[in-house]
Amino acid sequence: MKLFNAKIIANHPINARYWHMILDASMLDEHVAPGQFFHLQCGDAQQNPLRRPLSVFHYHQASATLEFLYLVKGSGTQQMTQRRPGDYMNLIGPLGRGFTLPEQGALLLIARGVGVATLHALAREARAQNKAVHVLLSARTANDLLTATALAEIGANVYTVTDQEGTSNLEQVRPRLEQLIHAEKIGALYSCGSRRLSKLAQDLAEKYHLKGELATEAHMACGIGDCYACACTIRSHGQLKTARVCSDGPVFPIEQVVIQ
Amino acid sequence: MKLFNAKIIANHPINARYWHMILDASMLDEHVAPGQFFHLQCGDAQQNPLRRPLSVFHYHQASATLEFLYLVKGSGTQQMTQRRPGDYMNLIGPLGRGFTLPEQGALLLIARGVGVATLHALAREARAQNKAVHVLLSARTANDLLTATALAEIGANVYTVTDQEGTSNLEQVRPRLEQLIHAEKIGALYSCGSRRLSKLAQDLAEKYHLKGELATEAHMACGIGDCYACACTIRSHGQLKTARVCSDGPVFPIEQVVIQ
Amino acid sequence: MSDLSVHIGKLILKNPIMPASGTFGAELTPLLDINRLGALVPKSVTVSARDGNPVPRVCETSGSMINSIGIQSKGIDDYVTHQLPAYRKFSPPLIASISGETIDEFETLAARLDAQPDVAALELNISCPNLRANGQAFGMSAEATAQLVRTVRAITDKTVIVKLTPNVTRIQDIAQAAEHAGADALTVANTFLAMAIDSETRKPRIGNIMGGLSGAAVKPLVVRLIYQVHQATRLPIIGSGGVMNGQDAIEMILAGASAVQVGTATFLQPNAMTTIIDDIDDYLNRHQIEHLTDLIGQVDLS
Amino acid sequence: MSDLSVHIGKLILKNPIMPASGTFGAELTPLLDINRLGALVPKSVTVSARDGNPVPRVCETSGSMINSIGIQSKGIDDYVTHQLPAYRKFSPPLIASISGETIDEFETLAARLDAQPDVAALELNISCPNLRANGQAFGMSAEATAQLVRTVRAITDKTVIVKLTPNVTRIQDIAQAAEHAGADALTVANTFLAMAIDSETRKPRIGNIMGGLSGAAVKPLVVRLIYQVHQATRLPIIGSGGVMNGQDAIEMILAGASAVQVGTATFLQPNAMTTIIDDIDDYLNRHQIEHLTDLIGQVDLS
Ligand SMILES: Cc1cc2nc3c(=O)[nH]c(=O)nc-3n(C[C@H](O)[C@H](O)[C@H](O)COP(=O)(O)OP(=O)(O)OC[C@H]3O[C@@H](n4cnc5c(N)ncnc54)[C@H](O)[C@@H]3O)c2cc1C
Ligand SMILES: Cc1cc2nc3c(=O)[nH]c(=O)nc-3n(C[C@H](O)[C@H](O)[C@H](O)COP(=O)(O)OP(=O)(O)OC[C@H]3O[C@@H](n4cnc5c(N)ncnc54)[C@H](O)[C@@H]3O)c2cc1C
Ligand SMILES: Cc1cc2nc3c(=O)[nH]c(=O)nc-3n(C[C@H](O)[C@H](O)[C@H](O)COP(=O)(O)O)c2cc1C
Ligand SMILES: Cc1cc2nc3c(=O)[nH]c(=O)nc-3n(C[C@H](O)[C@H](O)[C@H](O)COP(=O)(O)O)c2cc1C
Ligand code: FES
Ligand code: FES
Repeated sequence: MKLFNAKIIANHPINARYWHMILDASMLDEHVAPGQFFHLQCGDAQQNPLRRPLSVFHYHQASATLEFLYLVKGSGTQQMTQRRPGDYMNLIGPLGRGFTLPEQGALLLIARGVGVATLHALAREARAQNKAVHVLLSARTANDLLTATALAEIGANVYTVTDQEGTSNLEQVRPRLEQLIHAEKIGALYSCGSRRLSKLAQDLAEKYHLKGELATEAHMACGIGDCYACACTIRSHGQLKTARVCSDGPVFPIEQVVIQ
Repeated sequence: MKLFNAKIIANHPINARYWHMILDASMLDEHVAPGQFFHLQCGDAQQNPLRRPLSVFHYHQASATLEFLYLVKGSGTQQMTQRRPGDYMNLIGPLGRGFTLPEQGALLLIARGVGVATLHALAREARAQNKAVHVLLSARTANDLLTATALAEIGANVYTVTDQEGTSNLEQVRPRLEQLIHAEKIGALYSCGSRRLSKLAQDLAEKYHLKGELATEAHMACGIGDCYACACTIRSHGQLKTARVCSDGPVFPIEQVVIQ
Repeated sequence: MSDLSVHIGKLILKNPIMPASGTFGAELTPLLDINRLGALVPKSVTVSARDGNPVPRVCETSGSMINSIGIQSKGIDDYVTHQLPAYRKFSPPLIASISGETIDEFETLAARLDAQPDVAALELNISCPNLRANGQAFGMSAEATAQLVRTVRAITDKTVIVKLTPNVTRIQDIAQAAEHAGADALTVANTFLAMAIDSETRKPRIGNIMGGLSGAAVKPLVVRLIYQVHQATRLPIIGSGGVMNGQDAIEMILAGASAVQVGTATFLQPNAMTTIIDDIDDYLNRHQIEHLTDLIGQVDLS
Repeated sequence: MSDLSVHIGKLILKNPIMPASGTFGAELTPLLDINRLGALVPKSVTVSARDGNPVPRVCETSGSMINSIGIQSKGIDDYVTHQLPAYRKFSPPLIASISGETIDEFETLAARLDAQPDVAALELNISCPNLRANGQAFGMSAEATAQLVRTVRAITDKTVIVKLTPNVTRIQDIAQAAEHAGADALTVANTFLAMAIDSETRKPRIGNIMGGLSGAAVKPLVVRLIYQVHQATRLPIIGSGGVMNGQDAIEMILAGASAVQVGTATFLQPNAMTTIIDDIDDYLNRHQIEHLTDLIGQVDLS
């Protein structure tokens, strides 16, 4: 974990709602795991006292580049879009606990919306280790199906469903996933970006006795475990207890997450 | 008086502390008198809820350009320096009461520091009407003697004094001004930018029975006469009363101003 | 076009947006379509002429400003003969803000203005932090508030609005005191007592040392106060403090305000109020809400 | 190098900058040189373990934030066995912030911590707006404050600092009650009770509906409170609320603070506190002031 400035190499929209930022991360001297995040200063210090957490979309150690894929939502991410190549972003990270790969078997990633930003790094890592990766991408519209091409290019099998086509409801998604689990030797399930899909992943992991992990979100202040802003409830050894998304998570074993 | 956006034509430093901004004022359809001011939105709406008043440095109706000369002082003027040609400034104006020229005789302008920004427009107007103009410019250093050359170019007689050279103290300035009053058929005195020099101008106007006007300053909120933030005390018909710098001033007859 | 009208006591306002006293005047005419406002609220008037406080009277703080005008007023005679007539050309109802140092002064002002047909309602400024030492005000005591409101109530049938101070431990108690004493509505709230010091000169940045804080920074405090008052009384509430845009106004209405005053925002954008009215109209259309009144107090606590 | 040291009760701090409780922890070690701080103030501890309030527990407002953590604490046993030891490796004195729902709980906590050599002083958090309904707190009543402080005073000779709430009509009364009951110093102040509503979802932006406002926006209110308390008592004051840079800290010291806490600024810049210490040092050098103590309360009212 480190506090540092990173020069912006690129920052551009990939569609109406999502942007992609590439930073020069040569200041970084630590391993960055998929599922970890950085805490970014997006705006003016006085106006925006809180940083914004963003998952690592891609970290390429050789070229020392760090990438984020972000949804333009409120004042923080809006201000990120104003930053130009050559400007600096102030970051803290890498933070939190990332994903772990299955010992064996293929990975089944279930992502909705910008949730794919988080799972993308995992897909890359798994492919780099030559593991089979299957990704179910869900989104509102075909336009919001992010990075499907990039995932296919690295050799992941991508399945897309959208609200627009009427293919994203649980009744259709569930059998599709079960079919994949049966046919593709799935060793672990991962999900991010949708409560509904996370719940489904949890059910399936339990039903098929699969390893699974969920990436969770919470509003954060410190991002490093000091303030308890990011509390969530987890189930551990049959007991409910409070954990911090920023430092105990954001990735938790799928059976521990209490989905409200 | 009007609320409008004006495109920035130029905005650059003229020395370490002062900047010059030129705006496209083609939106303006009113006469702008020397001594009047505009109320500018310098910064972000939420961060800087107050506008900043700046005197007209120069308004050129034919080319529809409006110029300001400004001292970089705090957050508002600092943010003005960030604006680039092509950006827009949001202005209210022209506001307040400006200077009036003497029926006859020459003008003696006594300015210190950025006070010359206000008197400059008056010098131009007087020269355009072919009146003789004498300007005593006082400043901390030779570098801060603003627009001396420009004033000379339009045919004003410029006399400079600085703290650095030790020529700006009242003991030296007073006889110089008295000598000018005697020698140059001065019809009116004008001052801006220094309490000390304004007091001196007031003394001289009284002593030599000259017309005189002072440009005053006050912290403002509305700028248009509604809020009474900019109160000052004036002496009128032997009585002290409260006036608003923004709408009753900022230029007052020299005998009316109560200099604290 | 949704129905933006709201009730404040006996008044029906065509929309909920009105100026905050002290930040508005007929001088805005060239910059703002005054006839579009829900109501007009001129600067507080006092019985006798007052000069106001030493300068500087305003300073800027982070996302806010401090003012200590100290009620500069030409007195009630001038108000009746010169100021009221200047507003006659506008159609929105006029709410006269009155301010005094004693209950007798409030009584005198209320009696004078009760007789003025141009005055639709009275707003009792019992909360100005700039009149007495250390920001003390009537509105800090439930008893003083009750006594003052009872006195004014006995004198006028016009709508009486009490402008509360936020600088109290329990605003609910003051609100209830005003309600029981006969107030028709409450303005929540006046400015917050504040102070700023220039670290270079070491001088207070306001001539009067302390002043009242207004602007965006105070909004979360005012939303809380509105919510608390709405829970404690049945009176219509006029929110005041930090409204810069339509979203802010909606936020106050959801918390329990029936109408909203705009002050500091007008200094930055003289036409802020009409922009806010447009924003509210857009919001209602977008959310398919026919009557603004359906939103009042409708914060979703589920 | 000027002398930045200040006294708070029996403590001598090498400089006036310390964290605000709830915004600091040993997790900052990689990002901040903790040994440079004047003191350490961990999160408030309670007698028993508490889970804290529903999420979202923080939201951002204009130049400020609202929090409603609700004192998430593992209880005093865990504090003594796990948390205090984690700070042992740092040199600055540790001020333990304690919080309770009854005076008995404060008594229990004070007794436990009085026995801990690692604890240099106690800060009594009698002002948390996130524990009881509607932001009620002990610190809103002078009597309750006096009783609580007397109880703790009877138990410990360690420096007792009372953290006041800003949500009162007259903070001077509470400050004097704490002083007479034996407090050694006052922290001015805790967060301001606040609320924000998302106009799109209509839901409160804090799970617990209301929370405490902190950050730049509250500074003008806190400077005023410090000034008022400084005039009303002789106790050293620790300013808290909205300090983002060295200038802000100097402003509070001029108003009457002997030391200054930094909270929200640390979330944005984890090393804000050391930057502020450097800023203060620069300021003293630039103004040729040898001892920081020469600035305390030196606002120029001439
Ligand atoms: C561990 C983690 C990883 C994330 N990774 C990504 C990512 O890779 N790409 C991406 O687009 N988004 C990601 N998010 C969500 C992202 O943090 C929010 O969309 C962002 O903070 C919104 O800020 P804003 O100012 O644009 O929106 P606003 O709604 O104006 O934000 C206001 C406040 O709410 C907080 N907030 C709002 N939405 C969220 C949210 N979903 N999660 C946490 N805090 C929120 C903000 O941080 C801020 O404090 C991640 C969140 C977490 C917790
Ligand atoms: C009628 C009038 C004409 C002026 N003309 C010029 C000009 O042509 N060129 C120029 O450089 N300056 C001029 N000034 C002064 C100029 O307005 C201030 O320097 C400027 O407002 C400072 O803003 P800031 O944010 O940089 O400084 P800050 O000190 O950060 O400002 C904080 C607040 O104090 C107010 N303030 C600070 N100094 C002054 C001041 N001297 N007068 C009024 N308000 C002040 C600001 O408007 C703002 O509200 C004029 C002032 C007045 C009243
Ligand atoms: C410059 C100024 C003058 C004010 N004068 C008065 C006044 O005379 N009477 C009054 O009741 N409130 C007065 N107020 C308070 C406002 O009416 C309003 O309640 C407050 O500013 C909060 O709203 P805002 O944040 O929208 O400005 C004044 C406020 C400002 C900024
Ligand atoms: C997230 C958060 C948690 C807090 N927790 C506590 C606490 O446990 N005990 C306490 O006395 N104050 C607590 N506070 C208040 C701070 O200590 C401090 O008084 C306040 O935030 C004002 O300072 P600031 O503006 O520098 O943040 C908390 C504040 C925040 C923002
Ligand atoms: S955000 Fe502070 S503990 Fe997680
Ligand atoms: S600034 Fe409002 S009256 Fe002059």
